[in-house]
Amino acid sequence: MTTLTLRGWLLAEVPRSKGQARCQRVFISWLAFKRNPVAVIGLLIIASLVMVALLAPWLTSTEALELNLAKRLQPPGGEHWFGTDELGRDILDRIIWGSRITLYIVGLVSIIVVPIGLVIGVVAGYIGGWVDNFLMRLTDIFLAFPRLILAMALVAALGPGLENAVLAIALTTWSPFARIARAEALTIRNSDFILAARMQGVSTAGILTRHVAPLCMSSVIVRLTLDMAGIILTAAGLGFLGLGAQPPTPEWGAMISLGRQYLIDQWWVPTMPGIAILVVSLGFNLLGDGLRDVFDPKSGGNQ
Amino acid sequence: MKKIKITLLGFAAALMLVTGASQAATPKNTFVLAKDIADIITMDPAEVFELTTGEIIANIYDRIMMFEPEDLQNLVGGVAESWEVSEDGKTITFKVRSGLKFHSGNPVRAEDVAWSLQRVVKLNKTPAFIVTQFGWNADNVDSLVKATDNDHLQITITEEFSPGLVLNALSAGIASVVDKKLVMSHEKDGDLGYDWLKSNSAGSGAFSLKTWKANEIVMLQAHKGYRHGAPGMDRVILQHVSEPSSQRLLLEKGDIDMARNLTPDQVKGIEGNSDIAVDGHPKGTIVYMAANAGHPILGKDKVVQAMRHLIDYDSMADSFLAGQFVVHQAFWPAGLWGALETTPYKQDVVTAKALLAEAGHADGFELTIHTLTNSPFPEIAQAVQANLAKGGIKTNIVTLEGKTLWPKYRAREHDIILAHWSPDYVDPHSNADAFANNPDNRFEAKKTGHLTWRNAWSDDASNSLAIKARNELDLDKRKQQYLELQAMLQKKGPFVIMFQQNEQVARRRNLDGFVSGSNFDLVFYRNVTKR
Amino acid sequence: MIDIQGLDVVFGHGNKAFHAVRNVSLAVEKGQSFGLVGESGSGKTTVLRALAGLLDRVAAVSGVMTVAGETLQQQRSQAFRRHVQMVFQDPYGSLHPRHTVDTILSEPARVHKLDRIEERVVAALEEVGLNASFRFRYPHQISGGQRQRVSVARALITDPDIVLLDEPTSALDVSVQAEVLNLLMRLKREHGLTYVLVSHNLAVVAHVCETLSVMQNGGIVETMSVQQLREHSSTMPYTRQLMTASLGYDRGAIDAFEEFGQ
Amino acid sequence: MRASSVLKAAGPGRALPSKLVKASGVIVSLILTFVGLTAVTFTIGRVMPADPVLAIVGDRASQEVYDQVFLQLGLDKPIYVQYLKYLGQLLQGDLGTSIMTAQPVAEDILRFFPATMELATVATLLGVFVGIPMGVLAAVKQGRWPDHVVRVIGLIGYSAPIFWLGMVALLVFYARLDWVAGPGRLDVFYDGIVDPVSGILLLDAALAGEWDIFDNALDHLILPASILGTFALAYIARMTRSFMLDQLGQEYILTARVKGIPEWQVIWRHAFRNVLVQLITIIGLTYASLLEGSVLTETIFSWPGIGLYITKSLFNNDMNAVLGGTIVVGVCFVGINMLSDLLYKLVDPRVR
Amino acid sequence: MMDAALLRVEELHVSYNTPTGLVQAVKGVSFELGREKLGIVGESGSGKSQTGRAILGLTAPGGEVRARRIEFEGTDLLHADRRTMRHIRGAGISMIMQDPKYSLNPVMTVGKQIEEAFLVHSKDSKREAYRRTLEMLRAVKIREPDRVYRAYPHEVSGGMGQRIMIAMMMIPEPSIIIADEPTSALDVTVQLQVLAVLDDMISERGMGLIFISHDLNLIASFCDRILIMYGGQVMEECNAAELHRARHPYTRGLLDCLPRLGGSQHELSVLRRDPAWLETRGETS
Repeated sequence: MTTLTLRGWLLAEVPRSKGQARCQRVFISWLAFKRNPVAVIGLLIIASLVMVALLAPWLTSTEALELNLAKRLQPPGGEHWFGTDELGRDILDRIIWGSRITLYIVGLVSIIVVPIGLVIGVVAGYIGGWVDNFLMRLTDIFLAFPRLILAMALVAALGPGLENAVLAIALTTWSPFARIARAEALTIRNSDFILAARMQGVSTAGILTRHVAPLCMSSVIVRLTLDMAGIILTAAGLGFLGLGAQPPTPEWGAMISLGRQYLIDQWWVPTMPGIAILVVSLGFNLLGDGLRDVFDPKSGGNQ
Repeated sequence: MKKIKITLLGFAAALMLVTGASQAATPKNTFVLAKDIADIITMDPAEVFELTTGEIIANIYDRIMMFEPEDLQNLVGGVAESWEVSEDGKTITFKVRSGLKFHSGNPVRAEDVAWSLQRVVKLNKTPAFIVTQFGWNADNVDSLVKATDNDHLQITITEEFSPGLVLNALSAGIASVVDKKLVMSHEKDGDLGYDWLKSNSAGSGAFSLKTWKANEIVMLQAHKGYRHGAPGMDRVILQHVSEPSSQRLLLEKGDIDMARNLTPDQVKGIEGNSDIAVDGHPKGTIVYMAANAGHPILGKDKVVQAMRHLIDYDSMADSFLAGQFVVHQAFWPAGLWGALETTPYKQDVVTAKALLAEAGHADGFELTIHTLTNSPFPEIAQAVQANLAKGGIKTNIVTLEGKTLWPKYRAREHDIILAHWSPDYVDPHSNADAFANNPDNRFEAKKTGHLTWRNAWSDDASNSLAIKARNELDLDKRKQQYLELQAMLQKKGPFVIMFQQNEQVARRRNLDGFVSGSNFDLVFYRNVTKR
Repeated sequence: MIDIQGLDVVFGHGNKAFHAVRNVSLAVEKGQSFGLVGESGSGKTTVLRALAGLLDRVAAVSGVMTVAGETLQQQRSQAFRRHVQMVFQDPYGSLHPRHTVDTILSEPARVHKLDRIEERVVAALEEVGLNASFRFRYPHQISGGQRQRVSVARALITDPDIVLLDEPTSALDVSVQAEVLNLLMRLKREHGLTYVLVSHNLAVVAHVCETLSVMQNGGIVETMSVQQLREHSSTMPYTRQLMTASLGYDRGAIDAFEEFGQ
Repeated sequence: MRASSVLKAAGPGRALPSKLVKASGVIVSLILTFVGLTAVTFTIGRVMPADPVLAIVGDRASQEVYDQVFLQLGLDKPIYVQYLKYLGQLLQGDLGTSIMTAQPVAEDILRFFPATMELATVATLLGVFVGIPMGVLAAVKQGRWPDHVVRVIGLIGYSAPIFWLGMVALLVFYARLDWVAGPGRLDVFYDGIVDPVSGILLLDAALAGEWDIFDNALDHLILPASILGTFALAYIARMTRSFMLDQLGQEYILTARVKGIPEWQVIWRHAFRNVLVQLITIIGLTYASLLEGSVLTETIFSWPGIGLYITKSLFNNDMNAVLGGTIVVGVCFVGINMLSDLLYKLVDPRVR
Repeated sequence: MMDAALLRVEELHVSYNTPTGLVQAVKGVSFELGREKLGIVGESGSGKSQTGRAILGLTAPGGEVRARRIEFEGTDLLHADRRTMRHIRGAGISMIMQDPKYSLNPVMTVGKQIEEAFLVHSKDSKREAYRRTLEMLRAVKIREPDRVYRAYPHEVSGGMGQRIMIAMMMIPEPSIIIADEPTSALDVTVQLQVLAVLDDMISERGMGLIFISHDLNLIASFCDRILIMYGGQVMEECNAAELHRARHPYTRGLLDCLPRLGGSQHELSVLRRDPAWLETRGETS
């Protein structure tokens, strides 16, 4: 009954309040999203990542993260589903705890990158002229920079560690977002509703924040989701080069890095975290593909 | 011989054309060894101070004094046929062997030998301290080191030093004899050929340098006219392979003859392979932990002592270090003259806790451990972290590349450093000077060559004993003094010495005669042969 | 009410410069409706946008424009923004796709710091014949005609004196066009609005306006009253041809068409 | 696309001949990018905790030796003086000497860059020749199984950590199956036989007629290029699919079908020609990003490329090398972008 | 006038499966076409364009076409295989779309696109194709056919683009042309000139034309016969000349709500839609 009325409320022809209208919009997008099996799989993966991260203390035993040199390098089996690592720790447990770090990276990068990219892109695209020129030159410089190398340089300068790695990644990732936001802003700025807003005397700041930016958001979010995999991989790459999370933090890239010498005889040590990274980036990619189909029906999906 | 077989290879579902791999075996006359050679920055013996180049120049240059691969225990003359020590022990006269030839064909003269040492002092690169400590400097070296005639070299020291120590020091890389004529023909702006010699060789050793491509390859060519006869191999190639796993694969496939950087677990992995043999070579490298005495808590002797009791040396040495590191708890490596081989410490949490309580830190405290990024340091650091936690000492690990770690260390910016050390030359003084002697503990003194200074630790008893042993003429007494000094440092001071390296070298079974001695520069290729 | 003297608009620069409007002058009385007719590219919309002050970043505008006695500066005043409003051609493009009707309508009121915003929104919706049930819908949830009504309502929120109409019905079906035209006529009567209407459709202009100018290649060809237009008393061949063409397909007449090329 | 091209025409500006403005704009932006690039790198070099002096003199050097080198390097001068001095040398074509290799940086780059170029080129070619057909196929069969297969492959290629993939591939295809050669560019005993004319081994070997070496070099190249290629392939296939879907929904495709043109011609002659226009930029970007040198792939495969060179230099605070490498990579990036813009203009009649 | 029907459509239905459910775009449309100009008029969403596309079998993916019969010159189009269909497209039935800006391939020259349409249905040489193309360009009254042949679509004006479309669709000499709002993107005078070209060619060659438009006025003056569509159904069918006598309230409503040049500024009459119009003719097949 309640679900029926909730659904009814969500699909009501005539929304009665701002809140209902907003919920409806989200719900209808969700309906469209739901029809895309690929995206749903992606969402499921990400959702389970979040769940695993939240439930980590209950999913793992407390002593699992401690060294147990007597039980090192045990193959996957009943006691240790993913085997144990070079210091005798349960790999599954470490992967579970590592999911928190992955989410932390993803979250932190997003909240740094999106605002920077959005502000620079929207301002450049909408204002145009020399402001655009200047901002885009700046963006170009960061684009032209070898990305991993810039990140490494930044980490090296800031000192290794997860926070610094994330910061470095963020500082090297914002440029494409600025470009996307700018491209969107360029098409938006000449649309009639922007002219209408100017006609009504809305200030430039108001147009940027209330009219242009929200419309750039969806492509930025899609791109962000698609880039997430890249971000995770870059973080893992930095971890691989010893510049990311510090031991014994169970960051997946660092786990591969330290475990790589065991690939030949104890394949599970680097392989399990490798698969974890693969699955999660796959999840983000699937989700991003799906979101793009929902937000931008012209590519993919039926027309 | 190589038919191109076209194989359809489905990798990641991408189809690509692949040419069949050659069934690899290295050529009969070539010795290929894989090693991480990224540390090479110069080939000039006056400047060489890195592990890889230490080994390479040992094969290119003959030194004044040498250990020969045939007998690694006893110091013998290199280019020096014989020597005489003056009464006061301050002047040594060497007779240079006759008939020696440089790779260039130039004869080896006493003048070359003298000039080589003068050059070291005048260029004053990092390793120069090994000889400048004898009182030589750019102004006086021409008179203190000189060729008295065509085959006699006379050196005089102005500081108090045991002549045994001086002879030992003259077996270091800086005592390599350089072809003066050849080098001076490449001199630019009075640089004594420094620029040229960085990437070229001018020696009289078993091999000459053919190519050095940084991060790629070093190729040596046999010196057929070597005084011990032509080396077994025409060419020696050091291939840069930084990944131990790659080294292992290459070795198993026969693409290389020897892998130098395998990890203990990889060595275990290839045990069953009948084509491969693994030899252990005890090395002078020790792994130690140092606590900054300038730190309010770490400055307390009891805290460091507690740490010595907290660490579980054996379980590390039995697991991830197995075969490549053994427990060793004194600053001079076991197996060398004057080494203290006792290992008094085992994990003993109760004692440790008591000591910490006495020091007023029963509730524990928090520290940062700085260490290197390459294996096994992150693993040791994590084990140490777990060990120290038992005493309530919480630690964070920061791993850094050496180039980033050393500036921190030299600026005394660390809490605890986990690192390694190998002697500069085979004399206990080399390590005693670093671990026990601190001539001036003031920060401005910048005695960065001394680990004691880096850890802001100075102790009069230790300082004076180190100097006394250095100057002692009597060998037995000298040995006793070093043993005493090591025992002293086991109980106090900022160092927790943990392990000594045992280099495991994996080679194809058809290869023999590779010699690796206790010090990093005691590696010889000339006896290598292949079946 | 509106007086434009010697308006010139140039887009771009250098050899890519495009002179979109040349020396256009026109005047509109208060309460009048003025039509601008012409084919695409004739500059009619540009004149409207220049008047609205929407070209400041994209084109060089010169000439003197006076509205209600106030000579316009490049940066339009807030008072101007309040008293001059505009309705755009494309009902799909002129409403922000992520804003509800309520947001769209209340924004101008908020910008001009008007009171009783909610009341105004409801009243404006009623005024254009939409009931309160439309208030929280998104543009994509309502039909083209309804959207155009929302556009009109938005223009009315600030109680303007002048409304600029840029092809307000050309994207609509004829039946909807009739409704919107009726709405515009009623609003004009009730509020005493002044209209400037741009359209390519002579019949629509004739229906709404009293006076019109025919534009071609950026200039005004002819200005006349609608009465004159109906009586076919135009002397300009271009206007006459437009008239003929708007009457429908007549094979015979087409061969007589002249090229009024650039 | 359409909207933005309309916008470009309507940009504001002053009365200068537009060609001149354009050309000078390109040059100014190049110079700015270049100065920005070097300035950022230089600054990073200065704030790095690694010590370039120690990189030269080693950990155990005495303070005296240290100070001597410190002065030699000019590190006592203010940073802007050092930077200007560097720029001055740069303008004379002098990139300085690398600490790490004891060679002029320019010579190092001539050695390392071709290695990366060889790798990146083959990888990109693989991505283009496999990825494009895959993408087209997926778009044409949208929603059916070929589409799903291509998408999954693309996504996996895009999601897998490249260093991990590399290690596994090395283990499987080199160690176990023995299909390809191992790490490195060449079996070491072949080293130095062929004179480095272009630095690209395949080319040099072919020029010298040393087919054994050619074969060996190819053997070594195939695996790392495939690994990098997987990434390029995934990206290109994915973009091709998306562009293709876009084009297939356009009206001119309907026109072509109305004409009665066979479907394969509709796809390749009509839709794909338009996709190609967009793909040029994508391929250019992919190539440029691979040219940056995949540090990770180069590490795994002991490939002496520019990425590894810059990385190693960075860790050693060998700033001349880092700057030199970054400049070359940056210039390549900008160059390739300009080239793809140019190609774009050649292929797309609308922007000519 | 309707001596031999070229095309017979009986009970055509087109439906789409959308997220919100099944949408019936066309519901039971039947008509015949001879060598005449048939106009289909209706407002947006009336199903007029869908009808045109369904005949060519070019309904967008996701759409389903059902009919009792679609027959072109004796061929059953409903069950024709792909090859037959391909042959009929272009050579039998052709279509002109609304906006040449989008319906011409932007990266191919105009000449190549016209030639292609010819060559795909002919075994003639390229040379012949070139000759025919130029001839065709002249036939649609393009003044400099050589220059236009080498031009790209973005280099020609809208009116010229639509003439090119006509040339391209006429060159394989089809029997039927479907023109879907062919002139609504053009200015009035240009629109009429283009229609004149189309008109002349149709009558010269004795072809059938289905002219789809929302412009009642235009259709009435241009076509011979008119179908008035609403909600996917045919409301009324009449001769163009007799449109003013149309009886259906929908047709009447459409006629009345147009502002007239000669009229005054009175209130326009507004169309009142009656749901009963759609109920009377449910789906019967």
